[in-house]
Amino acid sequence: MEYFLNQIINGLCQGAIYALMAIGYSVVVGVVGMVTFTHGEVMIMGAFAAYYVFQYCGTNLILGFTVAFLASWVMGIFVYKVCYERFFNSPRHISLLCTIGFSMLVKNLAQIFFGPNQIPMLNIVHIKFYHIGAMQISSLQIMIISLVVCLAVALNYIFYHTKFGVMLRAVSQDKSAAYMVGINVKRIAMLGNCVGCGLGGIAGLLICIYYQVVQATMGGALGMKAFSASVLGGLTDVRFSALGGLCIGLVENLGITVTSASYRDVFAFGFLILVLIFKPTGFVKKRGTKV
Amino acid sequence: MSLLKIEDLSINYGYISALRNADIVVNEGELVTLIGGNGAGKTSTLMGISNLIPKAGGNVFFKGQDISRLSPEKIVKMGIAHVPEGRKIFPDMTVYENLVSGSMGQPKQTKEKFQELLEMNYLMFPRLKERLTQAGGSLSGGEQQMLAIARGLMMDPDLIMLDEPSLGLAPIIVEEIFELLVRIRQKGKTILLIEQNASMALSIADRGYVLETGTITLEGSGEELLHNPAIIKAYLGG
Amino acid sequence: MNMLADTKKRAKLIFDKHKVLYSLLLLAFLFVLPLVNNKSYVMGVMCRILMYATLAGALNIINGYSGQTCLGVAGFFCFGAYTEAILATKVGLSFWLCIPLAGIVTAIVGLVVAWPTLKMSGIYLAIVTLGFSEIARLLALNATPLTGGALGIKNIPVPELFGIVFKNSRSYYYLFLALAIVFIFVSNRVIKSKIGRAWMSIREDELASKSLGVNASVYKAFNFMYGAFWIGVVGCVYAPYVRFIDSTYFTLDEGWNILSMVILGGQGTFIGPVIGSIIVNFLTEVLRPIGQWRLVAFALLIIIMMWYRPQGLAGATDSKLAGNKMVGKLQDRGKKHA
Amino acid sequence: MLEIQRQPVLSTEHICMYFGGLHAVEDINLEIHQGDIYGIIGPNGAGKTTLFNSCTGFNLPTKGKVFLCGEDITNLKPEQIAKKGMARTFQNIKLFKYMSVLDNIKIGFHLNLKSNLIDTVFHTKQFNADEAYAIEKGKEILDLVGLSKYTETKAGNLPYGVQRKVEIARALAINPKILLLDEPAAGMNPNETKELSDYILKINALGYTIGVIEHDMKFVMNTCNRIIVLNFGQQICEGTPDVIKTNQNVREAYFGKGLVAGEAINVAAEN
Amino acid sequence: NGNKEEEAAKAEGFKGIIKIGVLGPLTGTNAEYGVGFKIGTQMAADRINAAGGANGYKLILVPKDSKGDPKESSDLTRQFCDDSDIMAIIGDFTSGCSMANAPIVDDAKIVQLSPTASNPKYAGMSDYCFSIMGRQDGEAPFFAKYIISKYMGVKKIGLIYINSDWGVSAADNFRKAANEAGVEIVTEVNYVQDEKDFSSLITKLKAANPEALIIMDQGAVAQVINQVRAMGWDVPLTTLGPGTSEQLIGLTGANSEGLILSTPFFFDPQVPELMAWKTEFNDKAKFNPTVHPACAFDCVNLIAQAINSCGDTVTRQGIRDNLARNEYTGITGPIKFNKDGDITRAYLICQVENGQYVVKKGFDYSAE
Ligand SMILES: Nc1ncnc2c1ncn2[C@@H]1O[C@H](COP(=O)(O)OP(=O)(O)OP(=O)(O)O)[C@@H](O)[C@H]1O
Ligand SMILES: Nc1ncnc2c1ncn2[C@@H]1O[C@H](COP(=O)(O)OP(=O)(O)OP(=O)(O)O)[C@@H](O)[C@H]1O
Ligand SMILES: CC(C)C[C@H](N)C(=O)O
Ligand SMILES: [Mg+2]
Ligand SMILES: [Mg+2]
Repeated sequence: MEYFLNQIINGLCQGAIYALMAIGYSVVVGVVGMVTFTHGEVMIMGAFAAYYVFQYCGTNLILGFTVAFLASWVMGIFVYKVCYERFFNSPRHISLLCTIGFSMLVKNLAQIFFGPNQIPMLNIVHIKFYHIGAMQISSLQIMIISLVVCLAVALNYIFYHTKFGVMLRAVSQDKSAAYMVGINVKRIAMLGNCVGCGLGGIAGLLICIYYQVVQATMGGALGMKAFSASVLGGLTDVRFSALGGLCIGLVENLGITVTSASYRDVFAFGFLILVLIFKPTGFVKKRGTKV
Repeated sequence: MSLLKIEDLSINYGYISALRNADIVVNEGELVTLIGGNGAGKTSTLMGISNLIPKAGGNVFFKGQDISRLSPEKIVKMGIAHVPEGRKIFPDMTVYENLVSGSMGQPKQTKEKFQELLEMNYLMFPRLKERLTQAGGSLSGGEQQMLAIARGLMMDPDLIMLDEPSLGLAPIIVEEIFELLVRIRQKGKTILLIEQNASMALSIADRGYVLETGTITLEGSGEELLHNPAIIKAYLGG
Repeated sequence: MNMLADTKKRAKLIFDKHKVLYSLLLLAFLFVLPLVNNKSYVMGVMCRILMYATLAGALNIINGYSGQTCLGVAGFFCFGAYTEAILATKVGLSFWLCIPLAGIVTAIVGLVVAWPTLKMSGIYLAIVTLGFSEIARLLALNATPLTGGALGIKNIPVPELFGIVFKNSRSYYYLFLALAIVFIFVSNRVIKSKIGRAWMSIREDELASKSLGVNASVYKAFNFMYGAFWIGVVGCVYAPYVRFIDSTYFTLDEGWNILSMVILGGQGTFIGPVIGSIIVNFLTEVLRPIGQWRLVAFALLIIIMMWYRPQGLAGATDSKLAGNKMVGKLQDRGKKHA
Repeated sequence: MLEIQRQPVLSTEHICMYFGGLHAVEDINLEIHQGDIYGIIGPNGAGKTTLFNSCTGFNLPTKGKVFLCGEDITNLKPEQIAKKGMARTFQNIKLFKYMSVLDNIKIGFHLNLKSNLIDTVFHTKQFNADEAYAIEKGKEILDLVGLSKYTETKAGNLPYGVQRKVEIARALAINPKILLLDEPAAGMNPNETKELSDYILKINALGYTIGVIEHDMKFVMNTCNRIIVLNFGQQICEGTPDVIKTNQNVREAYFGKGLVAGEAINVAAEN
Repeated sequence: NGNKEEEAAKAEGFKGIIKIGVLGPLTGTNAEYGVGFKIGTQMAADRINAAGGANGYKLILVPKDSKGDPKESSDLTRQFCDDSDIMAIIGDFTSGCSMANAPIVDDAKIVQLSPTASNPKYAGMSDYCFSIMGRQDGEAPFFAKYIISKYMGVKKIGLIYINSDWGVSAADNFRKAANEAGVEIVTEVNYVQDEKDFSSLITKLKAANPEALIIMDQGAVAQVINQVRAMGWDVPLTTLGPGTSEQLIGLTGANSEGLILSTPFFFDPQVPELMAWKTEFNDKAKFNPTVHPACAFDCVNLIAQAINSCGDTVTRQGIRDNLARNEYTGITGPIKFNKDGDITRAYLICQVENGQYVVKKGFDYSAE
């Protein structure tokens, strides 16, 4: 019993990490209106930046997070310029492939400059353990989960309850119409993309701290999970994306406890596919489609 | 004085020339209409004015200032509302949010002003008021058209450009819209109107321009054009 | 612009006039190539080119002609290859029997993937196929009794035909060549038929084609099956070619690789994927000396392509996928009364 | 013979379409008979398009039944209904913009072509027959409706008015028992509308039954021989143009002062 | 340019040149080992050439990057086979790649001598495939019998291994040996390449509370160790796979204190020439060598010896036959191929003590 509780906690923490990534991801999609395959790389770049800061300026968490955020923000600018800006009114798959190309680019450059090996990220935070009965949970895990909750709530408020939010969503839905109501599409899209990437950077750093390594090739797998999670959440809805992340995390870990970790992604994707079969656009239902 | 001034504007798509050396003037407080067959270049003209497509040549002046190279949203902020062909409402946003988005053009707009405009629109299109929380995309064709117009009015612009506003609307609504246009004009706003229903348009217009395959062939007061045999034959289905 | 179009037309005319002749010449050349140069390395590269040309072509049937986004090509490939490997090693079935079987098995898998996903579209379909690809790989990795699990399947017997043993890459060259020819011949006919038209109509506007009585679901599913079938067949030839397969052959990167060929070459034409395959494999070889930078260069190439020629080198310009300027406006005109 | 005459081509029984609380279509019974040009008018959001969609299977009616020549087609899918012989056009043009006009028509023939995979791969007689049929018949239709000069042009590059016609021609290709048009004249100037009207009469003369939604009164009054008026999803009036014109409710709900519909209704009212 | 090199070599007084292909993952996850190959082999070649070459011929190495990808590896192998100057191939690093190449080298009748492929099935695949890593079914029994039951004296252990060709066969062989040695595997879990989160696996292992934990992998050992400790579980750890990798200690810091592992060979501080070798390697590579580059180093010497015993006509076949026949003692110990083409090694027990690997001399069971 307690064993299962522990496993559920593991699931939640893993899920929280996916959620963290998914939030950044769906901010990007929710504003730019195009999906991306670079998110994983962007996150890792943030982590690397922070790593070097820790190397030379000592391990100061606040500093680390700001740097990660900024670094990924800058990455965001590049992504935006290369993959989005000029593809606003051309078919989606084009910018999609552009992001695939870009992620290849970043990943390999990273391998060249940071080397292919794992780089230790030891004792950035000294982890405390809290015991609730038989279950144990670490300070870091609590930190991640709470961050997820805060972000989800805050962002959701911005998106759905402020004028600014209307602006953001307008851009993602119809760019030329957005122009016609006087929205500076390019700037908003860029802004949204960069914020999303920035959040990604923070996620990346947290993840690397959590796993205690950073590696150039880490991004791909993580990005894929972020993608799946936010697809579960209907791509543009922050809350549901976070939820999606949690679900995937839970399902994976529970699946693993009954079988073996080799099946991890089978559970993740299997769950995703199942959900999509019954709700073809994820947890949220698409409105406004009519013959 | 002339509020909007277009000097030999030309627009090409690839090697299709949609508009050639058009000169159009719209004076303060006027209601000017562009008429012409399908593919004459009307929509392209409006797109050119709000700089949503590149110009092959020519300049556009608004309030005496050259806006030819200004980015679209700046143009809107200067006070030009564009109610586009094909509605272009935001399908996944509720009717209300669509209306809110209309006021993006006027960041400085006060709450009161906003409310006032809302009321004005509700009065004009009670149907929208019933549908406030429905997704724009699920509205009926006509309702969408109403929403598009309402959105354009939300920023109460100095110049409003409408591209076939009566499209797909019931006669009764069309009437109301034309009445609305007259009222708006009386409030001292300026209007640039594209209509397929040329007789209606010309009957309320101060002046009109006739476009044929990308060139302006005729220009005159609404009255003149309305009684110009050529026009009657070509556009009024006489 | 205008002139370019004209010259293109003229070239096409000239080609069409002597289509058969040129095709025959090309075939003849391909046929004698090994006699001229039979270094097993060169032959190896040629095999890869032909093989990927077919794979990309099959993927293009799905992505390019019916406009569904399938990122799961590696998964189908995996099924095809393993089917052959298992039948040949465990059942001792003859390679030549395996070909149709592998194709059919993969086609069925294609159906299984396609059926539930019919309701989905665009990016949702994409992620599902992508997920499928990973699942396929992991099943291969974990279904140890059948697939040998992580140890893979070794010493896959090589096919024989009238005493000729397909051992070295040179003999496989002919096998892959034949496969590619058959594929292009058949698919070309299918595309130029009722079926092909139905696929393309779905690509251009699904609702409209439904209103005309095209049973979109069935045709989409069939499209998946058809593409999957050929991918499976290629896999079936691939297995004995490498003699040893395990799950690491069918990663997502493999999928990206094939996809990038389709994209670079161009969707919605037959020549496109072939060109794509040639370019990618050729670059893979010539850029080898620069090591890691090769992938960088490759990534850059993809981006540049998307920037300046989104429909690929030889892609169909007359399609929704081709993202040329005309699209924007003309869609507006459609939406006009939306 | 008489029997056939009496049986309507398309008929609905108490059909309802609700979206959540909203009653888009409420208990409509319409009967479209062989040879009719049947007009459906009504204020915006009255439920006209929704009615069409429920008849053609694009959304399932909440209540009620739809019959095509006496056959119940209520819960069939669009493609199945098309197969039964009901064709439609859309409120927004849905042409295959990048295909030539002829190819558009060819797809219209989809249902009439019988060749299967084997045939296509081995180019059997069946296949050749089909292809020949498609091209020949397609050309024929284009001649019939006078679009032959556009045979090879890409549909998307055609003038708007012509695109409408092509869409209708394509619908004819499935050789329907009835043809439903949703606002075909929208965005056309009076002349083009006139042409369209003639065009539709011409098609009707060929023996096609037609149902049409339109807001252009002149068009409706001159083209249709029966008209139904919807408002808030309900039928408020049904009958010949003259009946409609003189109906008070309709005037209030729809024509308004008659500035727009203007001469259409008055002119007719006189004679 | 082959001729130019030939001329140059002749000018230096060699009979001619002999080229040897070197395959290794110079990039990718195993790059550390691949680079090690490149440097280790070059060191050997330099020494041999300095000493007048192999059988009077100058050895020229042609290193290529296989990325640890079987397809890539096969292409490069084909390239080598076509090049008539190449007389033998050293590589590839992983069993996976080496096995993928087996049919090709078998077809071209050229030696593929892998320094590290330890999969028991590998060498048997062809007469031309050799390996000097020692087979897992050699190391695993040692591990079970001596390290687990004798040295650590535990009976209940948990096993966590990577689900790769190497990991699986390692685990299989370990299981066999384990129940011979009467060691009980209370739970075993596995995971696939690129796994990052081991928490639920560790929870699983912990639930069965074993007396010791065995980790079988190269890449992820460090992460497993870290996460085990991060969950506040201080179980004795042992690992099979990474060898005495300095990187491991770097990645785990204090967490790996007390980690026990077996290695066929150890850079013994007491042996000066080994230390010299180590420092030379470090100068070139900027990181400390594991056993693997040392094996690569020996491979070159093995080939050279085979060339020597070829007499005046050096052929691929000749090299193969002599290689199979000869005996040799390299820095990693004595090497004599069995008929499959691989060797049985003697192993040492190492333990991490305050950030250093130390051999547990007293427990040198390998002597037995
Ligand atoms: N994106 C485009 N690509 C190519 N040609 C275009 C494009 N947009 C418009 N055209 C052409 O430019 C000409 C003018 O188009 P425009 O839409 O301005 O005409 P219009 O007067 O608005 O017609 P309508 O009454 O249908 O709105 C037409 O011939 C049209 O075919
Ligand atoms: N998918 C939907 N979800 C919610 N409401 C809908 C949906 N589709 C239509 N409606 C509502 O049903 C009513 C009828 O819509 P419909 O499109 O049939 O009107 P219409 O008669 O075609 O009007 P128009 O002449 O403007 O096209 C409208 O008020 C519309 O808002
Ligand atoms: C552990 C590494 C040296 C490689 C391993 N021996 C293998 O055969 O794959
Ligand atoms: Mg227009
Ligand atoms: Mg409608």
